[in-house]
Amino acid sequence: MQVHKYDVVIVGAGGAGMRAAIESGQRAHTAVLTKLYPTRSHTGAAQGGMCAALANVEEDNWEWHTFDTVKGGDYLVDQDAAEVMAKEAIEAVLDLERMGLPFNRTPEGRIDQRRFGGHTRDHGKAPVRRSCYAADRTGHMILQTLYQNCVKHNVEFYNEYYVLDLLMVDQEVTVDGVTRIEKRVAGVVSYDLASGELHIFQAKSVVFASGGVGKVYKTTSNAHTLTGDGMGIAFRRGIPLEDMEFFQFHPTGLAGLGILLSEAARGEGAILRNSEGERFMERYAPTIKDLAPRDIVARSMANEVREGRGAGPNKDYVLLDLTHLEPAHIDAKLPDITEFARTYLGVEPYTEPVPVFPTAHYAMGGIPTNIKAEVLADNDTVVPGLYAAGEVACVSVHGSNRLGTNSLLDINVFGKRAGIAAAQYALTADFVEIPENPAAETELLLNRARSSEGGERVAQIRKELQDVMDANVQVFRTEQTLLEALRVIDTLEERYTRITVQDKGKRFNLDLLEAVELGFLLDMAKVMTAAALHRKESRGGHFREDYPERDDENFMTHSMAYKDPSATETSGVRLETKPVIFTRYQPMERKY
Amino acid sequence: MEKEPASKVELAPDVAGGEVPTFDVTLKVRRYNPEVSDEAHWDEWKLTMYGTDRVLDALHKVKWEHDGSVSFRRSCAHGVCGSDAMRINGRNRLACKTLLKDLDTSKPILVEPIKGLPVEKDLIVDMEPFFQSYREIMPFLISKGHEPAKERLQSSEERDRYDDTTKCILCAACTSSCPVFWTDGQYFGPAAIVNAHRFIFDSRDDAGDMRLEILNDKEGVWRCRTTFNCSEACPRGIQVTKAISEVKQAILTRKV
Amino acid sequence: MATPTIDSPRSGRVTPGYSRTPGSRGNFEMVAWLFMRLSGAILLVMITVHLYVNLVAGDGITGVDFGFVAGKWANPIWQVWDLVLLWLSMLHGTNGVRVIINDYADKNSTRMWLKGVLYTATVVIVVLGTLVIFTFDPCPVIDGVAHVADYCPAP
Amino acid sequence: MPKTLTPAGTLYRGREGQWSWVAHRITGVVIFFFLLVHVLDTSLVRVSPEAYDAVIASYKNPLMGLGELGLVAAIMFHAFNGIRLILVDFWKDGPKYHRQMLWGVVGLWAVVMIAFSIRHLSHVFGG
Repeated sequence: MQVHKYDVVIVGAGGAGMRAAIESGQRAHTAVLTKLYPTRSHTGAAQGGMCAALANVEEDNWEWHTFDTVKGGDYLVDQDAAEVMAKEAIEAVLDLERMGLPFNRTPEGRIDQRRFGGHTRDHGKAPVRRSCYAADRTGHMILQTLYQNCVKHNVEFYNEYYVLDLLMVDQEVTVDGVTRIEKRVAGVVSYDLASGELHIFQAKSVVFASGGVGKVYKTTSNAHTLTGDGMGIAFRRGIPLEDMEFFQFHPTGLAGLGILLSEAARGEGAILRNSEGERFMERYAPTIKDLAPRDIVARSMANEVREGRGAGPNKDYVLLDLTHLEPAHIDAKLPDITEFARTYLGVEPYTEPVPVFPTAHYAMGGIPTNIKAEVLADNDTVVPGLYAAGEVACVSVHGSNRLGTNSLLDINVFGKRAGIAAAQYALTADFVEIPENPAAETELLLNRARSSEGGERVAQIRKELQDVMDANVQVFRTEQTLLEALRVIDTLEERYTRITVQDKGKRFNLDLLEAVELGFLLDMAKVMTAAALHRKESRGGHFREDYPERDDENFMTHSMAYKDPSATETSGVRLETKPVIFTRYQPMERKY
Repeated sequence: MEKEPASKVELAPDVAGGEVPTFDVTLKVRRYNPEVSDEAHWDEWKLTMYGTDRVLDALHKVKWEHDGSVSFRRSCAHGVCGSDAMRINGRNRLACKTLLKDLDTSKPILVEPIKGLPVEKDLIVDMEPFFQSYREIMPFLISKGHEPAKERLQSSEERDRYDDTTKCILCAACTSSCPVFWTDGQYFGPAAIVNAHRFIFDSRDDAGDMRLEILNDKEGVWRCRTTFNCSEACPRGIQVTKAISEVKQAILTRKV
Repeated sequence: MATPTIDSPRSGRVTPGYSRTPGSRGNFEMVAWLFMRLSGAILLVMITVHLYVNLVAGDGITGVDFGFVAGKWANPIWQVWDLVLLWLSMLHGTNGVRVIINDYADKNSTRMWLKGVLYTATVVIVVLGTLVIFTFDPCPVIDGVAHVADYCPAP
Repeated sequence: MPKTLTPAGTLYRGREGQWSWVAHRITGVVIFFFLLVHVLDTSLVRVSPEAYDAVIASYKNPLMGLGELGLVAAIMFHAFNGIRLILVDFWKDGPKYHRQMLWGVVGLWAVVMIAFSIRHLSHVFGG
């Protein structure tokens, strides 16, 4: 087993990880560990754009952006974080432009901007052009540009190194004569997929930027590799997970497949219709109609289908209509997504509406951090040297519902912050001694998976998990469906102990990898369901049919899910709360 | 351009598709695992697949229901991450963008690793040489002078000049379709040239000359024999051969 | 700790067969590439004429003999024509084969060998051909017997 | 050090571009080797008219006649396809129309070869 020593280790090489690496790599000895090649990360699938109040095409300012973010998140947003993000958005976009990102341009040669769901001028008066974009491949361009700059700065990548454990030790710290136990980061344990060997990375700072957990659902826009590994590792190591009940369903996934059609389509003028040809969003959000935030649109679509106005042979989807747009305009602004419709459904978007249905898209929750991207071990204790950014983290800029484009913004703003903070910390701190037998638990985990001969198939358990999550923890939830989901997850977890991994080799054992990933998926499904059960109200992406109203009195708080085997009623997940940070906006009714 | 669409329209009765049929296919996969044997061999499965299924779905079906040791890379599954370039019926494709119904399902579907890179296991090849070439052409914006306080200006026409080559997802389908690369791994290959093109023709970049110098190497653009395999293999529809031609012209006009 | 049984395929190193041998030879490849296109275009015209005169016009292939060749080379224009044709086609062909060797010969030593043979052959053929064209006597006197033809001066 | 560890598998199924390149390469090599021989036999004019005539006479049989036909076919394909390659490299729309140009090359080649065959074979077989 090899031991590597770095000042900073970054786990994950998507947008947040590479943005952090660019900063950290220039300041400290940095390694980036990724279970894929960096350019395979799912940031590359993001389409629509990245909002910043550049005011290049019309009047705008970051304060309005903050308001939209807070309101979009149904007031569960930590407003200090939202202010940071909206303010630093401008510099983040300019940073990317300077790094070479090929944004679309205005006639004057400035960065062009377009409309996006939930982004408005002057506190909700009308849609505003705020999203900076590069056709409908903004995420692709961001990922490529960040990778290019990592190459420029000679960032050290360990490609296809799957991080399986976080090494933490308890240390006694004495501050002002008071001695207390503090969790400290020592490094990570990773598994080299190519050789099947374990590698220990000792590091002063560790940045988690490992992305989301969309694969708990069947219909999802997420990559096969988004299995909540980072969240799972932190959770197993006693770090709480914040706001995991809030999962975003993107309104326009290709029906049946979940492949994303960007909100930019609606930003450019596409509209949703039901089987009767009706533009139904006029009923649900009279002011901004199809450009309402995602939770509202997704719920409206699901409602149309529930009430029998779905299209298609099984009446199980609605239609995204672009036929009134000029084909040349579509080609210029939305080339990729129209190709998806053609390739995968054989539908010609110039002349036919495209079948769409909400698809699991984004985890608003994750590892709790403060605005410095420092990970919190509880409501306010920082874990020195541990950072998180991107979808894996929850600074809470998204609250209960993320606005479109704010994720690309999140990774850039907080990725940068995490990279700088991690490097600065590493420059002043000492290495923490690696515990004895650092890989013992990981070896146990792998050996158990490899040697178990119970005959259960990983793929079968995963499929059943995804089915139960789609059926019970989707757009609409009730206590009954959530309890049912927990019950099924418990049985799946029991079956998971009896899996058989067919591939017994060391080299590129992706069969084993999928088994390990399933373990994280099961954990995360449990946390998401338990947190949803705990929140007896409807807010943002979380809609409880048995509690359809927002309940600020009891639930204007973040949820914090801890691993606790004694909490048997909720499958070993204990739920606590954390106050929301308010600065300038008081909760109001959320209407569009 | 911005006309308000109608609140209600008449939809054609057959709008947006009908039932999707299922069908049977035979999938033959080129297997190789140096832990087991130095010899490669073919494995074959008969599968019942759904109308919208892609080759990747067939591979998953094999891995998840028949033989878990079948190894291949994949991630996004809709053609934007570039993980699953492989040779399907003799041509480089992305498994996630190749619909089974578009192939001849009366014959077995052959799936092999891409050519010219060392095979590690089954469909997984060593991508390091590929990324090495990419890194060598300095794939990043180099701009002399002061960083501007705001964005650099660039007209839409200037941006269009290199738009095509910004689409590259580094899947290696082009490079590993090139007959020159198969026999001479030192050739920079189409993907590296495409990414150089992306910067050479970016009006904001000042290091075009350096990149042209790199590609003027004996393993550079002059090895291109315009077989168009790369253009046909590109899952993003990049006109690769055209891009390489433009780089050749740029080197020529600068030197001659 | 377990010792690795198989070399780690990716330890940041690139399989040696792929690492580029340094040392670019200036613009040589570019000039060679340009030459192929220029000479190719010229050769197209020259060879077509060559083939037409030798194989199509007059009696075609049946008409070719010593007299035919000598008759052509009695004219300095044809001498120069064939000389240029010889040089261009040999260089065009040699460069083509050089490229093919570069493409297919894996080992450096094989490459060197093949190219050595190629270049030797080229030099020999070009020198030989050039000498023949310039020292050619259309009316040779061999062993005291003069060759007689209508293009020869009366003995 | 071998570059690939495994056998190459099936042949790559390229399209017109790949196969025209293969043909271009093969015809090029064939022409080059003929050229070497051609210079050598022509050099015999320097030895003696009889030597040259003897060798040339040995070429004048139907088999060699067909060989000459093949040679001309190779030369004409290589030449026309070469023009196509030049256009691909130097004409802005060359890469776009490379396939159409290949059909043009094949068509032109066929016309020339038919005309030449009639003439040449009548020489070879007509005596």
